Amino acid sequence: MNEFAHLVSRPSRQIDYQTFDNRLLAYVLRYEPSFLTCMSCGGCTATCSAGKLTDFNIRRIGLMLRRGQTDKLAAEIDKCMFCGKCSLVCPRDVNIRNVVLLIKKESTRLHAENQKV
Amino acid sequence: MEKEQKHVAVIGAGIAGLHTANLLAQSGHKVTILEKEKYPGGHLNQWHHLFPDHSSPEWIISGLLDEQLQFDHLKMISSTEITSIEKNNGHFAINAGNELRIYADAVVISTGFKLFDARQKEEYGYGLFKNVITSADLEQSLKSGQPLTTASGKTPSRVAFIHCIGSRDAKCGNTYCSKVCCITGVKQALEISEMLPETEIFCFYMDLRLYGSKFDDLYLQAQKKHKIQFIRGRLSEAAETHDKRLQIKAEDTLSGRPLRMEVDMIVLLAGMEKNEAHQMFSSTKLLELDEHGFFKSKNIQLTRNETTQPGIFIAGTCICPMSVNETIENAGAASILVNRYLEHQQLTNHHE
Amino acid sequence: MQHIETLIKEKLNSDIRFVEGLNACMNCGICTAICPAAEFYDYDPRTMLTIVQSGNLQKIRELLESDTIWYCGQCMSCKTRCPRHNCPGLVISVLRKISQETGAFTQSRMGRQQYLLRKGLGNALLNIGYSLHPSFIKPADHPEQGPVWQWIFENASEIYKTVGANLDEEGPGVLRKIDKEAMTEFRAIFEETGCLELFRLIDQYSSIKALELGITNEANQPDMDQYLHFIENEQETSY
Amino acid sequence: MQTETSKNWSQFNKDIANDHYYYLRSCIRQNFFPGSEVAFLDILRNKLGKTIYDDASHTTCAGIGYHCDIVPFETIQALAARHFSLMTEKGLKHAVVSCVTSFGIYSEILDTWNHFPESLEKTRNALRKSTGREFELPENVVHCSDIVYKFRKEIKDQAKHTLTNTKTGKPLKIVDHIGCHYAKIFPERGVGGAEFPKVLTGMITAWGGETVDYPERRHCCGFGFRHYFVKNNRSYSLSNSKKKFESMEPFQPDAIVTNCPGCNLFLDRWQYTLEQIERKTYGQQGQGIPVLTYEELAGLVLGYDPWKLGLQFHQVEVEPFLDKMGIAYKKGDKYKNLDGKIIGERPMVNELNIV
Amino acid sequence: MNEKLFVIPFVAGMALLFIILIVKGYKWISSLSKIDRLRLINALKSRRILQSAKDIFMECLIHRRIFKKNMVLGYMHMSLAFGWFLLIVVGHLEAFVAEKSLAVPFYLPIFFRFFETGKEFAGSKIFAALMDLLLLFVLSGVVLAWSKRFYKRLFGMRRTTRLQYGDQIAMTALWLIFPLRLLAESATAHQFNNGSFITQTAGSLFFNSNTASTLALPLWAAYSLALGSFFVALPYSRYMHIPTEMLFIIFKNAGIKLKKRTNSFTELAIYSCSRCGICLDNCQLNNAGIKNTQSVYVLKSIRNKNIDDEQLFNCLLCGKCQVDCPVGIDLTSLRITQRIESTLQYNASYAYLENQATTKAGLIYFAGCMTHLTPRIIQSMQHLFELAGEDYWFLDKEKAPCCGRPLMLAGQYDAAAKLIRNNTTQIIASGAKKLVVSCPICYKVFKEDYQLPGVEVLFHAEYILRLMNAGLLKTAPLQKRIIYHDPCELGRGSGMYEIPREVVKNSGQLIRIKNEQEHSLCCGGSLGNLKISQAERNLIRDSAINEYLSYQPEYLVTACPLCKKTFARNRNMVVMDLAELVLEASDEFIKRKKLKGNKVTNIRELETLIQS
Repeated sequence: MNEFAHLVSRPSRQIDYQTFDNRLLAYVLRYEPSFLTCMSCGGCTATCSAGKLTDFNIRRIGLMLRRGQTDKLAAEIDKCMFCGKCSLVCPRDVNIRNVVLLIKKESTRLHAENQKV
Repeated sequence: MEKEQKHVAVIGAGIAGLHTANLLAQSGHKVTILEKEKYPGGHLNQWHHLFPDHSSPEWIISGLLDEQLQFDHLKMISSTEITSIEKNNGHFAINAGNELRIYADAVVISTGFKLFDARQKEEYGYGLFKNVITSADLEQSLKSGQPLTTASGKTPSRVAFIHCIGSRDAKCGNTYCSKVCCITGVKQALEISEMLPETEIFCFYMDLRLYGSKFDDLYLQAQKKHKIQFIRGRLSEAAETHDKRLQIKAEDTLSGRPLRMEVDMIVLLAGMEKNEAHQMFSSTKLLELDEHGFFKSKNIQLTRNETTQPGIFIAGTCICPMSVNETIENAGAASILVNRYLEHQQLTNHHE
Repeated sequence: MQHIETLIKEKLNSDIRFVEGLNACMNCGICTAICPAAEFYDYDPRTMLTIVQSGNLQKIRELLESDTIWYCGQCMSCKTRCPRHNCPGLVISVLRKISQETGAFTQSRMGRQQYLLRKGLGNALLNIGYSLHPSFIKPADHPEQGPVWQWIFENASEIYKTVGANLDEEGPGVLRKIDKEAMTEFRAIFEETGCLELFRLIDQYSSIKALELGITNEANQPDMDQYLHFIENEQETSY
Repeated sequence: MQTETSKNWSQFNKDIANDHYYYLRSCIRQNFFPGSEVAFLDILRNKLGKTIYDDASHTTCAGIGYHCDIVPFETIQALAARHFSLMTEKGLKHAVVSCVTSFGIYSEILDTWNHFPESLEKTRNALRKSTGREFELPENVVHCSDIVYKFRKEIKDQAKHTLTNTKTGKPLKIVDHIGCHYAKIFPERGVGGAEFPKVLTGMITAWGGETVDYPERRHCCGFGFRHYFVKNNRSYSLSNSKKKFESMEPFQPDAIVTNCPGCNLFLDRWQYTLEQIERKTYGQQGQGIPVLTYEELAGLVLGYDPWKLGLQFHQVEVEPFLDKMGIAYKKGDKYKNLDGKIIGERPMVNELNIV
Repeated sequence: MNEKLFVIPFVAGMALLFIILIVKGYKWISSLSKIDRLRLINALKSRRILQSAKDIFMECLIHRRIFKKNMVLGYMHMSLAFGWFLLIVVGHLEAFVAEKSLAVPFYLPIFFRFFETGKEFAGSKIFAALMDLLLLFVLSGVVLAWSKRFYKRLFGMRRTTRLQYGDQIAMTALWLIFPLRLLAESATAHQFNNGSFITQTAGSLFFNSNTASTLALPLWAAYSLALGSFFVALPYSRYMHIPTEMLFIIFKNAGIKLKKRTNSFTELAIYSCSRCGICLDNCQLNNAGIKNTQSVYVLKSIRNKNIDDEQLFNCLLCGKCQVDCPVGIDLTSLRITQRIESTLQYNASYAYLENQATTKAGLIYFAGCMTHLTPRIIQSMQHLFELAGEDYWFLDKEKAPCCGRPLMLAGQYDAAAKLIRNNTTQIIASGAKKLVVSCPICYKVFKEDYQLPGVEVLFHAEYILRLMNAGLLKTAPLQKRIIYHDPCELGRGSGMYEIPREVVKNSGQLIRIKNEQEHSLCCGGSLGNLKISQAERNLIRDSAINEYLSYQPEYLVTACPLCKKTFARNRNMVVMDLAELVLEASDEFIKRKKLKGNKVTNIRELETLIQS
């Protein structure tokens, strides 16, 4: 038995701008620059159909994307029902539905790429 | 009846003082402006561009000074600091350095604000780390026309603007909002981005208080065109790394996670504070100050420019933090109240 | 249900540390930014404070029953920076106390550990008047202490002498034995100021929890040794 | 607990009594760095000529129990009151605290009594009822390091060694770790405030060393009280110390000097643990970074024997640092008892520093 | 040297083309699913083959659909296709008659004038005249085609498709074939006098005896080369649609449909596109300056295998393009199929939908996500249900699962199936007999993709009309000029045009407009488009609004919450949903009754009043 088994360095929850993987973000911004203007008002989350049923938070997904927390993001985005209410209420006219589509597209590709490696 | 010429002393030749003085002179009053510095213009002399139109403040100062030339009865005494003011029979005796003593029927105080000393926020390392500068320092740098560089002469690849320095902070005793720093930050971020398009810019804010007309347009432009990123969270500390960059820590409150970042430069958006000059007025019990040390208005809604002492008026940022255009408006309002006061005084004297 | 929440409210408002620790939070996140626990646990002092500030007793109750309040490492770094003079760390102390007084602590893994601390640290205090004694730091439980400690542990009486300590002896000095009179006063203070009452509550709620978990002996009584073993080995689900 | 902090703490000097102290010991320092407390008293009495009363009757402040939440605030107030009562008995007014946690506890209690006089009254009653004791409030409560800081020049005047690398002639690079409860709660109670406390850096520079400011300098060692005492939580403690080591590593410090006994313990032991589980060392040439208490540092400067100071209690080998300082010591004496015999079955081998 | 060899380019090209066509045709047929193959065999055996033959004649040769769209364009296509077809047919007849045999070399009818230089045969003059006439017919088409390149407005088109490499070769060849034929025949005619009114005249105009004899063979060779080039280039150009379309019509008439995955029928549909570009002008994305994502380009990209999401998902899926498609390709389905292919790897997880409470009720109202953004529609619907005394359950009142259609529009059919399954369980469990929806997006999916035995799916217009017919809802037509805007998903999507119009007529004065019913405009808000920006949507919306404004309506009534929301953002018009209009008309009814001296304060009183 490893006597040090209980002693491991814990993973950091900190968003570290020195290390974050911005591939997904860059992809989304390339095809949907309107995402740049998000001001995290939460209007999307407030109206979200999926958000009314579960703790799905589309605003936070946008933030996860902007902060490079792509690990949990791919699974989280799967709860989206694509109804499009978010885009309709967005005060900055961010095409959120396309942001979701782009996340799905690129994270699927990245996942496949990681599988290959 | 022949109108008797009254004498008004205006203390402080910033834009509030200059504008009030001009308007009073135009109304026919004799006006003396007292300025402690060598040149008029106040803080604006150090400023490069104004928000929201990026115009240069020089034209405002020179415009106000040009206007002065048409009034023979307006006089400015610079390099003169007030030592005390006494009130006698409704008139004021103002004592300044150099044995100067001026008598006036009314006094307008337009002594402005003091820029918050960012060294007080030790955790941000201003005065300690060379790449931590204030918004005022940045403005000077922009005014110099030289490209912005880090202390070691490199083009910064990442710059962070930190909002609310010395504002909304009980730790330094200023619990109020300085109001203009948010938009200053956005304006300066835009200017840096224009100058250094490759530079990544972040703004750490608590609330973006972009209250003015066209302010939000700048915000949108900053996001859309310049890809400036806004992170909602107050900076907790800055520290110098081994390669002389700065490590900063904040919470990205919107995602509820602590955040760490290395930047090449930090710009602290220093707020506005009460001027030390205020103490002189309150210690002699001549005027009352509000809880933040600014001059107290007789009525904050109706007569913002009247103090608790009849005959002494206030204009501009000695009342509270204000933007340039608000200051000008405020100075206009002050001159109206002074006029009304002097007219009333004339009538009373006449009846007597 | 209602009763517990009213009790929580009373206890919160009567604790001066709560009054000191929470003025008005404006959600700036300066505390979380610097919080060592926020980095390594799913913990956010700002959110915790917002919940407490909301006054929503049901949510506060959930907090008392959760791991959340036990993550704080009590470094009080939050106190240094808060622009509103709040101290989330101090509020945590209050919440932890209430959690123990209401039994809510047994509802979370980290909370249940209080029984471990009460037994180990609590008994140490009552027995010797110190929080620690070299004999308590058994190398088997403390691999991180390394071989030097193993050497010290095994040869304590000799080694402490080399630096002039007074290990377990009468009179003043390092690690002296605290005399009887002092210990009597010490324990009397613990009784008088409610510490022993707190110990009793921790014991009582923990045995209820043991019963609830079916950790019992042949007589169907809670088996507290086994319970201790259970909470000692209870693993974090994920992080 | 509100403190007006609209000043530059680095310019601020706290009030430290000049003489006639009452000594309050630290649980962790006694257990793990006993030589430091012995040395502190010796320096005060024999090098600085001060009087300090070492009372057999005082107990733990129960601060660890308080921060582990099993000891109520009322209890530690009464325990503190008892210590003040003992001090009053001896006619002393200046408490000197060996432990940073205790120092934080006393500061918090005094501040509470100041802001909430009813709590002082309650404590008086509790103490009276349980022990029949009365007490007076102390005039001055400081941490032991404050005293050493105050007399750093006097110590320098008697120095046998300076903090310079005798081989290169350059100042030794020393990292200071203050301990959270020294000034984070009450910046005005720490020398130089919370952000850039001067209590240790003042000593280091006065004795010829160079201080190192690294990004995570202010970060907690990770003790966390319950996070160390409960075995399953210990990785929290480890992770925080690791964060500090990683941050200080590029600066290649010669030593870490700590203010708080707990921090000293963790910064020492976690280096060993990380070497064991991650095969990573943070010091120079694959060695650990020696971790010293400020008393030990003062003792070395004053020419005390390293093994009398208790440097053999450290897991991370201190010899490289002693060598740099040019201190002559006998390697073999490290493991010897008062009679000059090797303690234990085999001489201690420090596994960390075997390259 | 045998001068006959000049036919080689034609013969070789023709042979190559046939081989390619046979190979492709075999591939397309053989890769059909078993059922589809059976369908095809049945169709070939049954009378449906006659229908197909008729369709092929009408569409491939006459180009009926194009005629309907634009006469000149129709004529151009017809003259080229039908004219050439007749040239071949009549040319063969001529050859058969001349040779008195059916076994003539297959190149002979093509180069008849060259080979038969002096032979008199029965009706040779008539044949020559007929062939000249037909050549003139075709040439008129060629001239039009040339001019279309330079002056497209003549053909009612604002835009034509851009050409690819293969297209350019084939088109150049095609444009040269008939002028060359004219020149070659004219030269021969001048030499041998075997032409008729065109060729003979042109011969004497262009040639003297010298030039005619030296230029004849090169011109015939050039003609053969042009033909050969055209045939070789054809499979790699849009002209592939000529053979493919015939097969496509047969397949379609056999009942073969586009599937959720691409198959040979998809490919057939893609190859059948002639890139005529008619779909381009119908597309409202033009109003937003989006010029490269229209159906014709998407089909081209699919064929070239370089389709990307930016093109694929930038479409309103309004269905306007396919209304006028001369080939009748189901362009919307084709694009959705492609979207399905593009999103096949995506995951979806709606575990959170499980274990929701159901309520027993006779009728279910499902507002849908979009209606939740237009609370006045919900309010109106609830009012209507109360009026009708319905025992109803508002399924998505608090917790709102989506109907699944938006996911389908985004290509994610598997994910949509999960939502459909969840909602189906809920609906069935409630025991409801009727499901009323107020959103056409929901309506389409409930109607087409849900299996809801015993549950009647009603769009609110249908439901309202029933209430009106049953006398449960009394309205007095408002003195308002009303334009009814057909929502895409309801009109072109579900074929419901008249029912909402009936409702409008009962509630006000319906103005008929040019672009309505299947030609109706899209509001621009469509969920089908995932790429378009709001600013672009506004341009589309405004162009529709401007058209409507020219009729000076007072109300713009629609039957879709998304259309309403989209139009309402332009503040120049009062926009309302059918349900809101009906309630206003109902109030009007009450008001009028009241004016007659009766006091009505609630529905019950109104009912008594009506009964009395």
